[in-house]
Amino acid sequence: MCLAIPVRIEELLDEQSAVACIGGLRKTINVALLDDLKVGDYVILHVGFALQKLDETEAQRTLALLAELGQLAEAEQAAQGEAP
Amino acid sequence: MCLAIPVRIEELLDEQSAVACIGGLRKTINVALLDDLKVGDYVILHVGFALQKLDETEAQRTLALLAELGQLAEAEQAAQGEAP
Amino acid sequence: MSRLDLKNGSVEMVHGSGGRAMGQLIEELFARALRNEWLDQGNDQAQFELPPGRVVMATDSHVISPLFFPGGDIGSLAVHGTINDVAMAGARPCYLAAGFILEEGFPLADLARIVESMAAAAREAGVPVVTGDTKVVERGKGDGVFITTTGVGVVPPGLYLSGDRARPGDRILLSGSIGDHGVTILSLREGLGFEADIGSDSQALHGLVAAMVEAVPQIRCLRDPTRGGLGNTLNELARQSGVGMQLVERAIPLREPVRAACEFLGLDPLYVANEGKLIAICPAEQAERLLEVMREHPQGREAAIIGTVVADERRFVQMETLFGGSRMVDWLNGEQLPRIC
Amino acid sequence: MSRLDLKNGSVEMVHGSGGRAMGQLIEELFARALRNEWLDQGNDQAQFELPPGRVVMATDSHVISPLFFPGGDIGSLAVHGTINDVAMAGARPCYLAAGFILEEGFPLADLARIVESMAAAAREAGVPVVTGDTKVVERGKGDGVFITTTGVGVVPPGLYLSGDRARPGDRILLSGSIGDHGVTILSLREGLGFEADIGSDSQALHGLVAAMVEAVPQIRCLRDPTRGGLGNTLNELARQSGVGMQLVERAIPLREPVRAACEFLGLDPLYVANEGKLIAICPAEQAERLLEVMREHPQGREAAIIGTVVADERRFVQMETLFGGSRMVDWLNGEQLPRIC
Amino acid sequence: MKYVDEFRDGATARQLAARIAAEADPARAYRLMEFCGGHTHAIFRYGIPDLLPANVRLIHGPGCPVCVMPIGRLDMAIDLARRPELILCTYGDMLRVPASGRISLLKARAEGAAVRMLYSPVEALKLAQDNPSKEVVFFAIGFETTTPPTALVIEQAQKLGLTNFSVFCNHVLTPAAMHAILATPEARAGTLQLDGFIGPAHVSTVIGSAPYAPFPQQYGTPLVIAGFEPLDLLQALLMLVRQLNEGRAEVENQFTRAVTAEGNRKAKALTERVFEVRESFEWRGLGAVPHSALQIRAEFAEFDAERRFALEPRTGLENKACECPAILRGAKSPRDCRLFGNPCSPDNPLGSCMVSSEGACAAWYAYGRQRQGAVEVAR
Amino acid sequence: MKYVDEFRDGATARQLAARIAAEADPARAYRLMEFCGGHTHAIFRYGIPDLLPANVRLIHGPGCPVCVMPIGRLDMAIDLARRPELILCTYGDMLRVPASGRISLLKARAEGAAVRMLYSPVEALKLAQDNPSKEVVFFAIGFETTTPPTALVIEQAQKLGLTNFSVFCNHVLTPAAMHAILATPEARAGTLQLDGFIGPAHVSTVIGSAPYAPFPQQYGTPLVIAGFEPLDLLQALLMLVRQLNEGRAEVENQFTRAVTAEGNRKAKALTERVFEVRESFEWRGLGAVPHSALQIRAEFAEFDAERRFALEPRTGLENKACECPAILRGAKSPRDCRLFGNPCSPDNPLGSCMVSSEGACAAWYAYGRQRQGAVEVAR
Ligand code: SF4
Ligand code: SF4
Ligand SMILES: [Mg+2]
Ligand SMILES: [Mg+2]
Ligand SMILES: [Mg+2]
Ligand SMILES: [Mg+2]
Ligand SMILES: [Mg+2]
Ligand SMILES: [Mg+2]
Ligand SMILES: [Mg+2]
Ligand SMILES: [Mg+2]
Ligand SMILES: [Mg+2]
Ligand SMILES: [Mg+2]
Repeated sequence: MCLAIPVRIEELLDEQSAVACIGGLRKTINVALLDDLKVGDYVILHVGFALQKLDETEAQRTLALLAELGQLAEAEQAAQGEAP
Repeated sequence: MCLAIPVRIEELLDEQSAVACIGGLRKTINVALLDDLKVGDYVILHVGFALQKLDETEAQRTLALLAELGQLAEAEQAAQGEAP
Repeated sequence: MSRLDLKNGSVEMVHGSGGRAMGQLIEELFARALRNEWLDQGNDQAQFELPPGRVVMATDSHVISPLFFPGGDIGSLAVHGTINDVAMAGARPCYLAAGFILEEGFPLADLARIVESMAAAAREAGVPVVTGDTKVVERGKGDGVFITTTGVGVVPPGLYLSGDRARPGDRILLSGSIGDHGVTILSLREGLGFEADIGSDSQALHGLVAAMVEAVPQIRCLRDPTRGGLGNTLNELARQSGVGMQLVERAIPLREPVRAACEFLGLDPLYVANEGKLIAICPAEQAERLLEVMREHPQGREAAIIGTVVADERRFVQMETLFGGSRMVDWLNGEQLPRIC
Repeated sequence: MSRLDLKNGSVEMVHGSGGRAMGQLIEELFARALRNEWLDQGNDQAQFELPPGRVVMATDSHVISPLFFPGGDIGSLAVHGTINDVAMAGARPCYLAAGFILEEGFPLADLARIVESMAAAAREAGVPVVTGDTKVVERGKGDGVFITTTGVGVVPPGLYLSGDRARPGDRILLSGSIGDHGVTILSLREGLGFEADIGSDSQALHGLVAAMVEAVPQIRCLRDPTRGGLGNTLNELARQSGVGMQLVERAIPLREPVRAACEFLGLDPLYVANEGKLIAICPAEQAERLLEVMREHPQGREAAIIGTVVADERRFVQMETLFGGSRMVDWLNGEQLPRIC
Repeated sequence: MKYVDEFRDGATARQLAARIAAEADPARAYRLMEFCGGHTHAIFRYGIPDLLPANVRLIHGPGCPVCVMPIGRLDMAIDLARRPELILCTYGDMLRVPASGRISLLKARAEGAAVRMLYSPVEALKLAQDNPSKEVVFFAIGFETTTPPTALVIEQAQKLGLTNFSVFCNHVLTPAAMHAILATPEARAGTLQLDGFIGPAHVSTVIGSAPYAPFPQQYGTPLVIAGFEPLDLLQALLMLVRQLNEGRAEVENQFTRAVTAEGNRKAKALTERVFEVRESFEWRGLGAVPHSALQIRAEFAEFDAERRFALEPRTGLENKACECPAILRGAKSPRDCRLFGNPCSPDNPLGSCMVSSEGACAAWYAYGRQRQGAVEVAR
Repeated sequence: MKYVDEFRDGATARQLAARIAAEADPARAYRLMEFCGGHTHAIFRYGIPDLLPANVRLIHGPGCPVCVMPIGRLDMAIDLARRPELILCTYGDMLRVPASGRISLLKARAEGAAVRMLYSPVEALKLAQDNPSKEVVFFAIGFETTTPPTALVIEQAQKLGLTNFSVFCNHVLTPAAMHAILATPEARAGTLQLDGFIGPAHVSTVIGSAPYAPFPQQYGTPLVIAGFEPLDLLQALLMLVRQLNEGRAEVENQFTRAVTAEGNRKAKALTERVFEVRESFEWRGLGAVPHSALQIRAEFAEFDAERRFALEPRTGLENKACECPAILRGAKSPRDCRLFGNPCSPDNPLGSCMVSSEGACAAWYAYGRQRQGAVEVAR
């Protein structure tokens, strides 16, 4: 449930609103539910509202982990490939 | 002013309404403004209301007079035609 | 998916969205009624061979309220109207295209009735509807159904009819009584509501036209006096040809109930719409022959010579009235609205 | 009578009543913009000669809101849409007819802008609007303006394209990116309102088609994936031809903002409308040659081979996803509505 | 059509015309005003002027409810129509009449105002019942003929307990206008000479012939009530010529088949119950005319749109070059207007006289233009 | 698209899948429920089942607000929409859902009801301002993600002093539904075996990870909060497999880039100000679930459509053959429904699970049909 998408804050308009951008698309969104936003932040957008900031460091960490798991799997497959 | 047309009462529906006929056309009209209507009467119809009964005798008298005036004129023209 | 509910269902936005529901509407309602080899192909266009000759194309969008009326409905009207516009070039109408604009909520049963009536009219006329299109608009952005039909036909070699060919001395013929369609529609208007033994004259005239152009290929022009009626259509022809016209009111067929309705609503029958009548203009020498041919045809039984083309730089259409006077038959000005004074 | 007030005036019922005011609207607005020898004649139909070959006829009713959008308006769209349907038979579109249904109160300035845009599109395409019709409906019974266009064209001898001719092994080509038109229109919807560097792809494709059929007369079928988008149109072709299809998502051109808009609204770009793209199916041997010809043409620069026709009694359209899985590309079910979950 | 066709016979008409020509004294002029637009329409429709000798001239009067409606009243109606949640309904005749800024009810409708055309005022009641959340206002116009139906509808609305229905009353009175005609500056200065009146047909079916008695008495002007068919008109003209020849000034009734001395008592009583005479009412052309119109009685105040919506009187902006006012007073002819024909035409009416087919300008345009000066109309 | 495309890489996905296959114990079954419809949608969109070993099975949960809406509530919304002078607005998702008698909001609209689609609830405020003479009701649906925007809009309506705006509140709560799942007859009888939960992505951005703590504690069921992209899902599955292999039952968070322990405090506070927990709320499939939904607080009573229009609860008529309830409990698969595919399809949905693209039936229909039995889904 809850179709939502990460968008980048391009411009803060006022307390309530900001311009967000995704894939070359610009849209004014409601940011009343988040504090301390700044341009360049990524937020999760749902029904026109920013619900949560995206944490860049955590994202990188997840991606790194995924890559690592992937390599691990690859290595294993390679090993198996050799085995039989 | 006051586009109105003579129509024939075909059927009395109630105190207020009757079916009128003209030139093969039937229409329910309001007859609340006239008393003692009967089928076969002709009335003057304006904005859906019967405003006055037509007096057959008077109509015939007018037509007779018109015919008479016409003949008179004709006779005169004939006389003039002979004159010159 | 379940079958279209042709009894209680109604048009929904999804029927116009290009997906499966639209396909179903087209298949179970449109194609089923209009069925022919071109529609069966299921392409977005029809392909066919035409006999040799000049090609004629005409289009009309049909918007009418009410959709059903004595003498027809928007479906048959949409077929007749366009066939007639094609035929007025002296052409044989060959194929029709139809575009439907449906309003959300319109009963499918009514739509089916309209499409079947269209199919029957097309069959009777021998002019198939070979391609079409359906759109759905939100409730309140349409009026039940609008139908735009386009026809193509072919003019037999050697014929050339056009509204600019009337010449002084030519005779003006009319194929039958005027005002039937318009008065029928008015009679259904809420509040006006009268009953009369009248119906729309909606009919396809290409059979009559074929007989006419065969017998009298010298015909200058044909036109169907639809919107604007006889009066306005004659003004169009007078202007196109740069001539005047002199009509004889006595000669113009007019049914008694139509005349009565016009008296009673303050309308001039000369400007009331027709959907199955034509005006023909031909040289004086051929007029009697043409009249004879028209009267022999079921769609021209009441045909009459109603006037003469005259030289007049002002391009006035005038008429000798029943009463014996002379009046202008001007362009229709404004709308003809029922009036009280 | 005074001139039409093209600046502040609006459409009134009288403009459809068949009288002088209608004549004036046609003359000062429609005929002036669309001007050509056929319209100048002022008849209710157009007459013309067609080159030899099979005749093609297609019709589309255009209803769109908003009427003006980046990349076009209802006027240019009405020209492109029908030209494309004619062209998809491999034909050269020759003439157009146009039926207008105007809503009372519609600004004449907007109407003039639309008709001029139509004229420009027709001029650019070299396909004149030779006959037309105008109706006016009461306020609240229309939506500004609806335009139904009908086109006739001629298929060069020796060509026969139809949606039922796809055969297993054939290649499926697409002339460019998908979803631009539909997403552009959505972006203008009140409340949704996003800005993006996108516009409708509305364009006439007959030039591209001419190049294609000349180079590869073996083309089986062409179709423009309009309403219902690529996904639904391929299902139509699969059903008509009794085949399955296997697509490769990676090969389907999709602009980034269109993809983003679809993600954000929960739409599938495969079902979003296009107005200037075509699908071509041709034997595998000619696919590369056809691709080359398409890419050489300005309207086919981004053309791609997006899949293969396969034998499948179920007539499934399937797709290898970007992610590497396989998915059904079903008929469009229901309407594509923006969603939140 | 019985009682219609018999009175349209062209041959008899020509005979009657010959009679008029024979009896009219070539040495004098007969300047006869048909008060009623219905007569104006018939005069042109049947080409009556062609049939008359040059010294029998017809002057068109103000008896067209559309033509005499002052622009301010129409502006008020358009303002009403433009209120959201309000439906204004009226007869087709009023829809095309240009008000201030050339806006008509039709144009207002095109711009979004809810305006409906009625054939009969009873439709207005139904409209109110069908639209309970809207205010429905009937824009009532017309002379004594049209008034009783409006009265009946107001009474019915009260009986039905309708709470969303009212009438914007513009009903006017014939005799008051005839008095005003005879008291215009032109009439008093003698530049408008009026030798006789053709009295209204259908108005008289309701009010009877009695109310015309003052005219011959006060002004020495004979009056003949005439039906609207061409033979009725010609006979009435002959009757006027004879009165004038014989030096009589009487009320005579040619339309005896439908007009009695008393008129329709029931209709008059109904009108009396619902309406009362206004102190004064503005007429186009005639200005403020005392006791010349009706307003809704206090007992029916809730059905009076003027009170219900606290309407303020408006002074409309007339097109200065439009000669309607002088034409309605009988002081000018349409051809005296430099706008006649171009740009003012029934298609693009600049004044009310070009809108109603009873208006002198429209009648002249539709039926008289072809004669281009051959017909001597008015003055 | 940043934060999207990186998490959709097919090659990495296949590597992850291989990892899961390698680590999953062939001797045991891993029955894992994705609570959230967003996950269901992603699972089918990316063909995740194809990538998993046979003993790692996905069970679709009730986390789709459209699917769990009981027919009675939708009937109430349709009744509202049918009131004249009332405009009902809601998200596109709800429009096609069949209520009693197979009427949907779209069908009601086709029949004349005023129904508008919104993308954002702020549009509802504008609609109310633009239609002062109409009542505007926002038919609010959704889990904790969608609730704060509704709360904000209600606060704003109060600030703006709107008198024609209200909300028909159907917001529901995730943790309560998860408790209910673990307490269904099937779960208690052991016919529904549930070895782990994939926790919602976007709900958790608002409520945080803390509220899930009771599940491992009370039921011994591990839970991993996962993002909605396919790599997120696969990673979460691997994390669950590992917990189960290791005999752990914990709340873990795969979606750390957007979910914290606390969630969005501001959004939660706002929700708290405007809403309060209902005693009980009916869920499709789960029946009456205590403390599982929100209602508008008394301070905002005038904006509560249930009070404003004194709505009576309705008991909707379910299609008896539709297996949505059992599917929503995780007890059945779409293919167990004899209506699946024919006549029930996304084009002609007979149950809510076929409408929302998050519904198990729709997801299975759109993406899974081609496999015709090749994919083992659920049970
Ligand atoms: S012609 Fe037109 S402008 Fe002149 S008086 Fe008549 S209505 Fe007025
Ligand atoms: S297939 Fe349709 S009827 Fe069956 S459970 Fe799913 S939604 Fe219900
Ligand atoms: Mg036409
Ligand atoms: Mg036509
Ligand atoms: Mg025609
Ligand atoms: Mg089409
Ligand atoms: Mg088409
Ligand atoms: Mg098309
Ligand atoms: Mg097409
Ligand atoms: Mg036409
Ligand atoms: Mg209004
Ligand atoms: Mg409603």
